[in-house]
Amino acid sequence: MSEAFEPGVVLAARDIVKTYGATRALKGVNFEIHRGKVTTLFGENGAGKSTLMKILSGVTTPTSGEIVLDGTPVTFASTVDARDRGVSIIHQELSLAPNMSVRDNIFLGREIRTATGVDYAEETRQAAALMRELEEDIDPATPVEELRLGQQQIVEIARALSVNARILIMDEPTSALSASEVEVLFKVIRDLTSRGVSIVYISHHLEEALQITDYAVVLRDGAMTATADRSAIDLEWIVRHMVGEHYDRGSPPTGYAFGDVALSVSGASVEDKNKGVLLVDNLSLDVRAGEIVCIYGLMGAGRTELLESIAGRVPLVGGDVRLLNRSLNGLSIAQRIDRGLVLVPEDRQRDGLVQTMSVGENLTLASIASFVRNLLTQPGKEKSIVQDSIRDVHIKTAGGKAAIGSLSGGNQQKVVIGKMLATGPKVILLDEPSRGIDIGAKAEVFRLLAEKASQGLAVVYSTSEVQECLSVAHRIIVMSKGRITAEFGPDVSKEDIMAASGEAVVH
Amino acid sequence: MTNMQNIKAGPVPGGLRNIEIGRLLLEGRAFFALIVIVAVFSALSPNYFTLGNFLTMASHVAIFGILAVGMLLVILNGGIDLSVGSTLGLCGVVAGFLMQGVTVGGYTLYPPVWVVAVLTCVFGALIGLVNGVLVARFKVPAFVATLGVMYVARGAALLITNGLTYNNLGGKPALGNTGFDWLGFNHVFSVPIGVIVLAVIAIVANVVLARTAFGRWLYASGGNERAAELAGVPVKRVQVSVYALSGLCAAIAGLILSSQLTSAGPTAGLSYELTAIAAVVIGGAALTGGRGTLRGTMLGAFVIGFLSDGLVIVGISSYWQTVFTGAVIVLAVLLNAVQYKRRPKKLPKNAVPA
Amino acid sequence: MTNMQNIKAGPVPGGLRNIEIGRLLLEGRAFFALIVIVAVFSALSPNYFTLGNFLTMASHVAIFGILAVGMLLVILNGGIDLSVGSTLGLCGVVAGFLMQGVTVGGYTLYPPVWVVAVLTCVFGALIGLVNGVLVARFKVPAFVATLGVMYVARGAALLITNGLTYNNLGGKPALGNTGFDWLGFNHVFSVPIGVIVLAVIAIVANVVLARTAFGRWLYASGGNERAAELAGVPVKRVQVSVYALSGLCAAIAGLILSSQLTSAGPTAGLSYELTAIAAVVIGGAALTGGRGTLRGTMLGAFVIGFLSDGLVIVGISSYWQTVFTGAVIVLAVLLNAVQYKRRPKKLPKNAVPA
Amino acid sequence: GPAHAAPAADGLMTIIVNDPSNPYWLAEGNIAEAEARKLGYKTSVSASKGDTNTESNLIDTAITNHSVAIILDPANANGSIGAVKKAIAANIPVFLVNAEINQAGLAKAQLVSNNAQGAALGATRWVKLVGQKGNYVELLGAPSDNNAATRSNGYNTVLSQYPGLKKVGSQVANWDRTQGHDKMQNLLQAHPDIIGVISGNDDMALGAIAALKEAGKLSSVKVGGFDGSPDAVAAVKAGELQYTVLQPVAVFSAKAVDEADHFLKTGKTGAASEKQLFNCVLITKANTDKYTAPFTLSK
Ligand SMILES: Nc1ncnc2c1ncn2[C@@H]1O[C@H](COP(=O)(O)OP(=O)(O)OP(=O)(O)O)[C@@H](O)[C@H]1O
Ligand SMILES: Nc1ncnc2c1ncn2[C@@H]1O[C@H](COP(=O)(O)OP(=O)(O)OP(=O)(O)O)[C@@H](O)[C@H]1O
Ligand SMILES: [Mg+2]
Ligand SMILES: [Mg+2]
Repeated sequence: MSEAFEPGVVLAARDIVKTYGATRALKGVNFEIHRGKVTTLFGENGAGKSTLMKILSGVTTPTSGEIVLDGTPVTFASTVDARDRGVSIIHQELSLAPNMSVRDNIFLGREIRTATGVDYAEETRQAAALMRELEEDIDPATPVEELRLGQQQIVEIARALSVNARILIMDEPTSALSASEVEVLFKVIRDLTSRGVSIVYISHHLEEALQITDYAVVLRDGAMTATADRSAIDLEWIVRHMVGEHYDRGSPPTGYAFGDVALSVSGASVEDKNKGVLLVDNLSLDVRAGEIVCIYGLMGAGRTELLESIAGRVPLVGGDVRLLNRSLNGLSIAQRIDRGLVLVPEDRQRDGLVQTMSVGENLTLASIASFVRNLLTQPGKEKSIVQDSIRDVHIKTAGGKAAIGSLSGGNQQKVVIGKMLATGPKVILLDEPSRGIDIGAKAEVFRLLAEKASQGLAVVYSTSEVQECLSVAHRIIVMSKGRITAEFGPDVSKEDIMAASGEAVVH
Repeated sequence: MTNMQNIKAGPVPGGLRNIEIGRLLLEGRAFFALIVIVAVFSALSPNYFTLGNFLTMASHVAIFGILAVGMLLVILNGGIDLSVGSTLGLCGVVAGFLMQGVTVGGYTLYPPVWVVAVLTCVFGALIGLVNGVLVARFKVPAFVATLGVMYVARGAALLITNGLTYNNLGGKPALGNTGFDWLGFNHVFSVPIGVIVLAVIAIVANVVLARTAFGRWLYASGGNERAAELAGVPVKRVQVSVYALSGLCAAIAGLILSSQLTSAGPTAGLSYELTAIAAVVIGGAALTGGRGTLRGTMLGAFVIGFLSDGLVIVGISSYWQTVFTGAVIVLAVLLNAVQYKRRPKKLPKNAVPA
Repeated sequence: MTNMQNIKAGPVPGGLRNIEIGRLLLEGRAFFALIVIVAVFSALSPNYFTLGNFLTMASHVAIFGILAVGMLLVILNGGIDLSVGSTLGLCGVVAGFLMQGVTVGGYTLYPPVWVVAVLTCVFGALIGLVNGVLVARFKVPAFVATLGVMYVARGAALLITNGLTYNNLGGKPALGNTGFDWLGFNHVFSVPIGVIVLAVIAIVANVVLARTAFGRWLYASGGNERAAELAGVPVKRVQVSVYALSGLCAAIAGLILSSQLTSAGPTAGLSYELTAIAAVVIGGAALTGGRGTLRGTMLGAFVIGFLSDGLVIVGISSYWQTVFTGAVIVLAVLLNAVQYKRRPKKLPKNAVPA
Repeated sequence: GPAHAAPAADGLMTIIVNDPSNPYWLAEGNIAEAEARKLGYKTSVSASKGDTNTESNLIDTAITNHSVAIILDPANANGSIGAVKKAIAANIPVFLVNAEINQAGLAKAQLVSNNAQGAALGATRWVKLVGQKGNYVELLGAPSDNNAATRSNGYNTVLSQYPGLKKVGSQVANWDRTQGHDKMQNLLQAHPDIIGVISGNDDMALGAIAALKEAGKLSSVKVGGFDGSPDAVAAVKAGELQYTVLQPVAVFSAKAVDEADHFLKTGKTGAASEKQLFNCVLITKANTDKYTAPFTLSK
């Protein structure tokens, strides 16, 4: 790293330290953004990537250190201040007002005004133009809550683009995007960089990010561990610097025979009540005890609906779900959990965790009955269950009484999984268990699943990343438009899986 | 990744047209309720369906309709304002106090009516400001902050008047402070001034909500405060403003009410906050913030006003009036709840073009 | 994505019961307020700091302390119950009605007191059930549902009695229905029965919250309803139950009150819901649900009760009492706000799934 | 100052009124307090606001404070009996003012205005002013208050003797001025041809007057009140209210304190009976100048 001002650097962070109470999120980070280039930031969950970006975009202020814009030290008083100086950010968490239209969200806080108020016509025109640029057929008047997640993320991107920033920070812009949408985004990014706009790009989809990287920077535990340009890096390099070890994606557990059919779905259909179309269309699936099945599909393939309907959260309009050869039809979620069928939901914050409760209470929430005697909970027994769980699922935490929010994303995910495992299930369904958690945590989650499967648990998980099908799954199912379009063994190639899902879309 | 599928967003909801239909459905219920109420009472009493009665009823609606406008702003912001009834009472008392003349350094000044009105409005806005600061800066939950202010304002009104009612609000021509009863007594083309004031406030509020940046900020910060803040919306200022505006509305309502009664008592407006909240909610606004329209709120206010006056006109006992009011609140919202349930949460997945 | 905000969990609902620093701080404030109140009034009046007065004040606290227990359950669930005051009044009236004898097919039956008490409790729970069903099944916002029921219940009480008050609740030895005043008049070791009932209810509620599956479910569904549901918690049943329990508490409070007064009037309990809510909130519970303890709520109830009785004992005018009550509500919660500030921002409604 | 041990003529007299945000009860409390102070007692004035539970709590506080006597305006004829019993059980004599309880032998004295007599007085005057023919309406107080029914009955007893007078509407306006105004407007819609309004108290009458003024009908519709509040007397003076019936609250609240004092010193109230009715006096334009203080008509 150069000490002196480099003409190619538009924005730089110098010795940035950020502490939150006792947590040191950033421990003296130097970071540079190059003009007209894409700088990619890699790092595990909690490495400090978002914190650094929030500082560079005026969301928070650093505890110490300085920000240098075009060679001059600056302080950003607010997001508006940063925006006025040409820094725009796409936040990791969607930050849209769901009750308002696409147009209103894009221009929120920077209204185009005329003498008589807001110039809605002009805003609508510009919003429509942005949607065209992003190749999304979204009417600017649509309320955001009516958009699917991916489209919401597109709106977020459009908003950042509409600022015409010189520096555009993208904190996980693609977590909900389909492959084609990602492609469009990359096209836009290339276009922007060619016009001299500088990009910071953060993603846990390492391979995807590699496609667009000019410079790579790796953060670990709040400190920068490596930096290099595109020519010097590959996946191996990133992973090594991120987790400090060789990354093992895992392989399907072997050395045991599958048991009987644990879960049997036949002819399942789920209807979208608003539109009267089938989200899951006459789908059948058998899973044996000890088997790990991966469901691959694109956004909107219907995986969530399939898994939720099996778990009893959304009703089936047709078909049958059987657990250990007993029908589950008409049973509530709680009854299905009792019978041994559990679901780890897709949205961990919204559906998985109770933020007001401790780690221990979250872990035991689904299995309270196991430590209730004479109507009363037995604190001693509960404590030992919590400790076992924490050990069993490898949760890094100060203890059962720690606040759930004090855990990193990966560990929060393990709490959700541990909570469901504590019920002693026969079948576990996991909806995108790896979404938004770092590569180390992913590996641990899959290792855990493999371990449990070898003890006789039937595992079904969904994913949007092909690589993750090729980790621990014995069988890979490709879903599209609510149907199974292909089924593979563990030694299939990436290309075959994607072709199967792609084929389905085209036909 | 080589195999890119071109997934396009599906059928775009029909934009404006769709929104209009949704809106009609939602507000249709309050509107429907209003029509039923008018029809039933017109059938029951020959005196109900007359221009005169509608004007009278409208002038009753005016008081809590004005409160409801302020309440709508607060509720859109995701808050609630329990203090408006007390603020109404206190502002009336303050106006009465000023009309009696203010003694400064031995001289007694009799401010003209417009000065009294302006000062009272400023005072009401200040009470609202206290609410706003408690909620926005000190993070006191709105329910609690405004509950506390409700008690304090009522106590203050009683202390100022020592429990009495200011009676002589007419002013004296010699002192140049007559005209206080204008608000409550005058008519323009036989429409009571109170109704006109309500109309003006409603129109202004509607323009603010629909056409200004402030309106957009309000909806946004009620819908997702964090997102609004990140987008550069001054959420705290918006929050403080809505409470101040609610206080202002309460002050105006207090002025009109004491003008109508030509007297200002410390217990005026007792529990009017509940009526105002009911009007807003019947009008389809969500107490969680971000959803609701001025039109709906006005419909809600008229539903309540026309119902309670109708019950009086056909001579239903006051006990049954209480029962009916409660039942209508629940029923109207129950109907809205059905609507909310059906509101699409997810876009269907047939988003892939065939 | 990770929610890496340093989220501090609130008070743990027991079970794992090591005293947390946060908890001490939080409840310390209500406790501190209580000590200040006792100290100040003891200094101002020689009659305040006496055993007799504490017992008297405790028996005053009993009524809305019992309401506050029910309210706490509802608030922990993320709801609110505005109907408790009316339910209290209606239940008292129903008890009074039953004590007058029920005429069935020409015969007048005089149910014994325990039957009256049980029937009244069942009736109160049924009113609560209506609230619960409206909220849980029909998705009517709790504020609105209970507001409507508040009006309906009050109207019903007035209709039953025709506005009058039942006063011969003593029963007649000949009819075997004496003893209604036992609840209100008797003492055990000079502790009024009302206080004992409050203590029993508080202890039972505390055990339920801290040591039963239901308590855990309640905290979980108040903290995150969707997550609780997916973890197999019967969230709807829990929701309906808390409102029913709140109604039950209101019925018990109504019984004690009418027993203390040896009369049952239809306007009893007017606006007691606000006092109960204030007690819960002063006790550190969050109106957003999931956070709060029984101990805090009891402290809150005693703060309010000891304050208002103290103000009367030292002879402060009733106007100032109103002002003080409001100020204490805001102040107590303002102090808590320091704690709230550290609470996580609510998750945006449409966060990208982690 | 600090409380002395309480021998008679020197102790705390607790005065509990209904709601001092109403001038009537405010005067009741003020006058009783002044009289008690004059006699050498310390005083504590508090308000039940019409809630029997609050009243019961205030009685408890009076007991805690070792009051020597309680002057009580009972919140409810039935509902206040328990509270009175409690005070008596604590050996504190209770003197009721303004309203009765439905049980004799508890309070040492019950001093109330003669509502029936006052209503008859008012109604008779009303007929004289309004005439014997035409439609009229009535505004009623809160039905949970016995006085509302007593006055209404008193009115009806007199007015029913005139077959030409027809009561075309009556509304409960809960003693409240705003409600009096709104209900009057409603009544006017239904019955635009009325010639008179008779009201259960002054506040409702004043509300009705505001409504009539606004409708431009005050000249053709005559209004009668009850209570003799300062506001009403001012309205009588201004010719807007025809008359009001003065409740002698100033007389009997002072008298109640005197009787309490007498009782504490001698063990007797000095009055012949427990229940003492005080006749109401009519206030018309002719005698408004004699109204020297709130609720006080000098001779
Ligand atoms: N507002 C906050 N309060 C307290 N601690 C925080 C806050 N924001 C972040 N942290 C802490 O700072 C550290 C870095 O978090 P950050 O969100 O920057 O990680 P990240 O690299 O973006 O992770 P991810 O890949 O999961 O998005 C974490 O340990 C987190 O707990
Ligand atoms: N919370 C949400 N808000 C808006 N739209 C959603 C939400 N969750 C899912 N959708 C959309 O609803 C449709 C149903 O898809 P579903 O979730 O079953 O598909 P999926 O294959 O699980 O895809 P993914 O889980 O990757 O979104 C998709 O278009 C999806 O994007
Ligand atoms: Mg991040
Ligand atoms: Mg999904």
